[in-house]
Amino acid sequence: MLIVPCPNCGPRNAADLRYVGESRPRPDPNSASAKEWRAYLYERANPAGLLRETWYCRSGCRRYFTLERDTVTNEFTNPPTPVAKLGKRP
Amino acid sequence: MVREHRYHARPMKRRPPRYSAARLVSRGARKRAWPRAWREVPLQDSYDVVVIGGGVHGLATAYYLAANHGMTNVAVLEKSYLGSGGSGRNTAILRSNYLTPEGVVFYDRSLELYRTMAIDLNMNVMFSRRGHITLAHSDASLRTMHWRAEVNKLQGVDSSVIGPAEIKKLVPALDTSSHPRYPILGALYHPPGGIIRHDAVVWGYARGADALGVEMHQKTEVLDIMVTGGDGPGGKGPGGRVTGVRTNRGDVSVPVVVNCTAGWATLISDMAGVGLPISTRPLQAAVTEPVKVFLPVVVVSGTLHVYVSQTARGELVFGASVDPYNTYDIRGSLDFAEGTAGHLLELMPGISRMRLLRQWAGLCDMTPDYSPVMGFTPVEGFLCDVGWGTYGFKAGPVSGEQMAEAIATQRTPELIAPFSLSRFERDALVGEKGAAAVGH
Amino acid sequence: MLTSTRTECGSVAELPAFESPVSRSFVSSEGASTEPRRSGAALTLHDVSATTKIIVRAGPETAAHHQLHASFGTSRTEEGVLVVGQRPDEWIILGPADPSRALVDRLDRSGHVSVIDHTHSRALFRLTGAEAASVLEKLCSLDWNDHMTPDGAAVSASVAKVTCDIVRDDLDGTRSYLISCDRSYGQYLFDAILDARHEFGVGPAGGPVG
Amino acid sequence: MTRLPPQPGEVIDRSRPVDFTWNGRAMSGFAGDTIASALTAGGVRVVSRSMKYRRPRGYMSNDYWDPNGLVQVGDDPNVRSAHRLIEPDMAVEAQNVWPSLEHDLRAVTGLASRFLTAGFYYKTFMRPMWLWPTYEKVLSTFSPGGRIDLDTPHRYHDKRYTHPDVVVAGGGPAGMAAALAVAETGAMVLLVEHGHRLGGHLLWGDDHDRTLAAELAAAVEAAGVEVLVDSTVTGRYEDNWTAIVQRNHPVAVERLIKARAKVLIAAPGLIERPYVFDGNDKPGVMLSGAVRRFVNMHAVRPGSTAVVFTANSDGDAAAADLERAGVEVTVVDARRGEGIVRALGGSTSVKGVELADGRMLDCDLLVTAAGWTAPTSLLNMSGDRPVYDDAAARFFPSVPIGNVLATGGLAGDGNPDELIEHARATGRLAAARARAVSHRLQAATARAQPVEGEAPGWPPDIRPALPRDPHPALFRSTTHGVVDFSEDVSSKDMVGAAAEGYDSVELLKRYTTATMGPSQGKLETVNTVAVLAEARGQTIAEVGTTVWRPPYAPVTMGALGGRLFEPVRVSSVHPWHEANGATFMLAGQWIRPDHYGDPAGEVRNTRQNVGIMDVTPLGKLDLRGPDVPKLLSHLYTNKWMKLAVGSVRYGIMCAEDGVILDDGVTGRLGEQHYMMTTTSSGAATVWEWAENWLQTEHPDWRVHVTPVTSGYTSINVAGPKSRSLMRRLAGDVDLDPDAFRYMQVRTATVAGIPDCFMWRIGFTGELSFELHVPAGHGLAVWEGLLEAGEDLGIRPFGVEAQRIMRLEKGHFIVGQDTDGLTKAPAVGLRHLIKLDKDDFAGKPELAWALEDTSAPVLVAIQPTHHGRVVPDEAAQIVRPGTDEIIGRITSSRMSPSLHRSVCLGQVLPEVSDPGTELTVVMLDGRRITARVMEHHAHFDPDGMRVRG
Repeated sequence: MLIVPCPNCGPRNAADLRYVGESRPRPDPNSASAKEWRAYLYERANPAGLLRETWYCRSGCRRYFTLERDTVTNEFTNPPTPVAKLGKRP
Repeated sequence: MVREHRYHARPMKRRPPRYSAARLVSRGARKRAWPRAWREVPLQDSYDVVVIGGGVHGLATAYYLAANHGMTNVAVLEKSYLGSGGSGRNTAILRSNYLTPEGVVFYDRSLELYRTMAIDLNMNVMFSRRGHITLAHSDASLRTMHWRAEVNKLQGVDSSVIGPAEIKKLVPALDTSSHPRYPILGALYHPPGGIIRHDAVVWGYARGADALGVEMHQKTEVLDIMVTGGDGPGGKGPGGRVTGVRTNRGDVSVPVVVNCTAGWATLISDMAGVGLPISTRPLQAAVTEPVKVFLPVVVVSGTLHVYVSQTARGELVFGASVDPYNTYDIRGSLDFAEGTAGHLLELMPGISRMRLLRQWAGLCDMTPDYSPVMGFTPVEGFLCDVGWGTYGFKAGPVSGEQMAEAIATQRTPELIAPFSLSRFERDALVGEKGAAAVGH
Repeated sequence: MLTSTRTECGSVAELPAFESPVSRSFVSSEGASTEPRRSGAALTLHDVSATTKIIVRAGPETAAHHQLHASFGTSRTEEGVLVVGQRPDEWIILGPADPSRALVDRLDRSGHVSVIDHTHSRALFRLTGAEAASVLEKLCSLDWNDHMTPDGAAVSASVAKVTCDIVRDDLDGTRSYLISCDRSYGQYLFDAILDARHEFGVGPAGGPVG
Repeated sequence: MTRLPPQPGEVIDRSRPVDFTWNGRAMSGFAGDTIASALTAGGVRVVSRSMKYRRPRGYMSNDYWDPNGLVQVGDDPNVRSAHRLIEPDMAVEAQNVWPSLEHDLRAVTGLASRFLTAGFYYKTFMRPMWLWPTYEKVLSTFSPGGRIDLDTPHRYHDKRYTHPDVVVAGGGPAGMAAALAVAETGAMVLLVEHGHRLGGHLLWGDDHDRTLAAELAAAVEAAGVEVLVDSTVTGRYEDNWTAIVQRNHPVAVERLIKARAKVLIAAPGLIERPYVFDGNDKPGVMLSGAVRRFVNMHAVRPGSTAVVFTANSDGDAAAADLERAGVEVTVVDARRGEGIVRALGGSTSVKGVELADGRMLDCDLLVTAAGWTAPTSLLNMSGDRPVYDDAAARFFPSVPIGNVLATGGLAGDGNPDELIEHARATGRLAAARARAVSHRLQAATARAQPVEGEAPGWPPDIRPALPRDPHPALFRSTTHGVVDFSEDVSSKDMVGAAAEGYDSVELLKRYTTATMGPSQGKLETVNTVAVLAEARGQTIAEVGTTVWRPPYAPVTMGALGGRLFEPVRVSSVHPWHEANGATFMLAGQWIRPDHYGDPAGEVRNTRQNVGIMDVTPLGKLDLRGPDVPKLLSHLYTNKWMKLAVGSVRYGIMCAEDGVILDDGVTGRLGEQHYMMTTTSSGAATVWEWAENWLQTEHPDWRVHVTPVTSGYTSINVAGPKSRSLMRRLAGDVDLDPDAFRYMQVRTATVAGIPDCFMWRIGFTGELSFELHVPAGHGLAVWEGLLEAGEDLGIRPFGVEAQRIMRLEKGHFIVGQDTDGLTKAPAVGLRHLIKLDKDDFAGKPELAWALEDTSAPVLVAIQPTHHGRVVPDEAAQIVRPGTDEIIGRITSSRMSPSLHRSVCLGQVLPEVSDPGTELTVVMLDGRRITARVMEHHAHFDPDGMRVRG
């Protein structure tokens, strides 16, 4: 099971958190065009590589936070390398 | 603006031997080997159509281009081996008992193509129309089952809701007692559903397309799509026009490129500058060791996120819903094995001594409304048949048929009109949303 | 008439008995302490749901935040009351009613500070014994070794698939954990812990397996 | 009898005979015997039939992976008989034989084997289509497995999490030495051995081997290593989440251990590889390890005249062991260029062998020692892609993985000292790396003990590499033989399949099913690759190998899922419901009373007298702080900035796409104190939704959100006599209609319980008071209400009665009357969408939705001439005379108050005008007519009762 580096609790099992998804800025609701708003709702960069994403520490500190993860290796890059990831590469 | 393009058919070089019991015997007696099911040929420098992805969708598209529209100057490019993606990793369940009329009609056409596939493709794909039940454990899910059954009936699809006694008769292994946690209150019974040999479907389409002159290129990875005149960087993106593809085996000049990939749909579309509403998630499955056949139908529980069938060899093949976070890593998880086994035991306590033999995962491209993205895109000559979530295999034949029609006629066929990419911008989402989270 | 719902620190002496969320509970009187009855057995599980539990929420800009003086993930005892840094900017006060309320009364409530009596919202159990960590290991994925969860550590985690707040609060050098969950899960969780404890050969409240 | 006199290394206890049965026949062995050794000692040679051609099969590898050794033991199918120990009265049977092991009638397929090449079924049975189901049934009788008993009771399984520094997979010499080295550093180590005792291949070795095994095992025990035998590391998952199945747990049938290993050491040893030649599946053809285990561990003589084909020292040792056991042995040495071509003899036993030089030798035992397969599964699961070494003729790990280290046979060869030293170095490295991980873990974890100093660096791998002994590349002889024994796939099948284009490993595997059987490639993968390489004229390295997927060894469903946690929730009143005849329903995790025997009666009583309902699952969020109105305005579509203290208001919440998320009322209890209610199923979602806005978009808003759902027992007191009842119990509140009006809230002492609050709302459409009582006193108040209201005709009512009453009143339920596409304007509450607010969730979509004239809308519907006909919920509404769907019934009940059926439904706007006639398709296909009603409320549309 993936370990997610919660900035408050420390490393936690992914099952302790809820994956919120790709972090996207919210357009101004009063000026956004339909195209912009729906891009916010539906369009996803979905990269094979670094992805900025939001997690919610549901079983722990109950805080939302964003992290950067490589979606190919599942390594988190920011904040600094979480501990158990150290083993991943030589 | 529709550009003129002259399509031409490649002359047939050979007629492969047909498969039959008689030929099995005669070849066996004469110790004659069977020829290749599909040829290995050099990659040409131009085609009329390039299909990216050698799975069921891509191969079916190529096959129907040739078979229905006489377009045979077509190449299918596959970065690994044929059927290496979702086509070879799914749990091979077929059904058409969807919730929306557009979904039902679409998948029913697929089921019909599957029904006659063994004869049409001259390859036994072993479609076992054994029936399919979706269990309801709560009032709310029973209501949804009724809803689906009613919509199905109005579209002429055989579905009905059955009660616990009838369920027990169909599947004695199910615990239909007043179970403390997940009582079985009823089920949606869909007799035409069943399972099939998924690899054989891939090989059947490949062999069929090859016989008509289509080329299959394995280990051929698309590195870029050449687009000119578009709004985006490098002339890509909306308003542009496809001119070719770059592969690890050289460049190919081609006016029409079809994205038939799963798991990599975003990455391929990005090459043309077309954004998609897709998040990629792994979907896991597992198989047990074989035991004597005891499970005669496909059993699904949406509440428990599990679906299971037993192959003719006696293995249970089962799966769950997609993994909880986006990733392109498909190594599989223990959580899946634990959770799914636990839920299966809730349904069938008698299988605790069966052994899980192997687990695996494939990638699924999830869209916001659990419906695909099909047809033309803002880049001329770039078409998509993607976003199939967890149900792409079921739709393979009809998707190929319809995409071929779209390419050949330059018009969007009515059957796939609801699935256009532009629906997201118009917020005209398909109503499978919310009903098909685990819709196997 | 129309103020807060709770007389947060009022007296409730004349009330009918506090009903525990656990029908097979062993300690059930209003204002009970978190101290279990002594039992000779190696591994005891006590229902101490009647313990007063008060949540204090106070951001770092408030005086109360600093008065509470237990950082996230730690706890401390003050006059028989446990002050637990349960979440960032959130504490839970556990103990007998009067001293707990007295402790809260001493807080500087200026700024955005909320005090919520959670006594009725949570079930609370105490698991004590040398094997207590082994029992928790069967239900919860956290590391219960001393270096990761020393005495006084406070953590929230899923126990038997229920989100719980857990404080390690050793008694006279014996491992002991206070485990609380939403009241509605109380019976379920109590049974799950009892079941997990089964292999260590003890029954409810340290008696033989029933 | 083939039991030998006592052997120095035997693991059987001759003082404890064990009786069991084999296919109903009485057999006997000793404690410590495997089923395989006891059967072989009893003279049994044929233990199974092959899957396709029904060829008789005997033990080949005599270990867990033996593809021929699967048997049925009681209700346990596919038991590995060379691993499972015999127990008294065990009923062992051959699997998948018809009618018997000795005479399997389906063996006729063997005669047709020339025609039934791999994948033959893809080429036939296509016509006629209607016959396929029959073919399918026949094919399924070839299913190779045992049988399960559907009445197998659910036995107790268990799970455990653990966080060791190091897990060592494999209790052979390397695993033991590695574990010992870890333990010597003071680190916590778990040593897991698949077999029944520590020792690995030393157990069937010579005196010297056994002495070494005993010494290591004793040292391991002395060092306090946690040892699990008869347990298997079945998988290595993300971040070293390591699965271990413990089969010898004292209480549970099996226990799944989930270890978060800081470092995993893979030391599974090597698996002996069969040799491919004609007749290689005849009973009596065995691997060298198989005969050594039989002779040395179980004192069983597996034959009387043996030919030993050997390419390595294990083959030599097997020849020596057999000679010592009195077997006549001829050695055929591959290292001298000698070879075997085919096994001769009948189907039930090998009778001789043809050698490459043309000689024919008689024998009843043909032993091969052709080399090894490195079971790199755990490394594959960690991301390694092993590469083939030509000289050593086996695969080796290629990608260094920081937290998974290989030692023993996986890593190389060498003499025992070299191997032990490599293992010890591996253990030390693992311990050092675990220390580094531990330091970082502690430093990053809030609750952990503080750590001193800088984090230690990542210890480099400075282990000297083990030598790799050269080994002849022996995969296939000049004849074709079986490659996959469990799937009955021959090398000839593979060559044919490759010629047809199935010429990559994965395609070949899928087409022929090779490596897909119970041993999952442990024995046959490398031979498969070798045969394919030969067919394609490539090297093994060029062809590459398949990916070994988890699990390492098959795991029972019971071990994986036998202990499943499924939490349930109950309210404080639950004991009363149980004692008073409630019929329960499950709503999410909540167990709720559906009714108390007569839902219609409960409705009538509530409408006439007074009823009470336990509505505790209603979500309740305590909101405090000066900016609560801002939060409310943001979450709900309507306005909240001016809600007075003492008032409550209804609102709907939408997601950012405008789709209805939840609804409920929120009341203002104090200056900066509000209580929000949500639907029962939406409670958690709304809480997280509110936190999301507060934490991400508006961290400046000062609001504390605290869930208090089960902190209050919520009781709905409804009916015309509810005020009279409340007057008796809540004397401190002025309940006069003018003092406590509809949509107001009061705090109160109820039945002597202080700190309650109650509000006047009316989901049922009756005058009602929703009480919220501190949960520790909820049962007392519930019982107090029943007692005080006895003369008023009070009765409890359940969810079903509530559903009827709300439908009579036309109140919709989110998720039933709305769906995943229903936006707020569609439910008839357009006036609750206030676009003049600056911002709120979903605002742009709702602005557009208000203009949309195509989305379905919610309307009240009544069947016209069939007031007694109750359409089913989900009945479709069609355009008259067609099957075109233009709507559906979402809620439908017989109304006890109106004595007719009443419905809510979604229809297209064009047919939503009051009075429009609709065609409803009943479940039985009948079509009835119904009418769109003017108001959502079928009953008391003006709301006189609720305001009463």
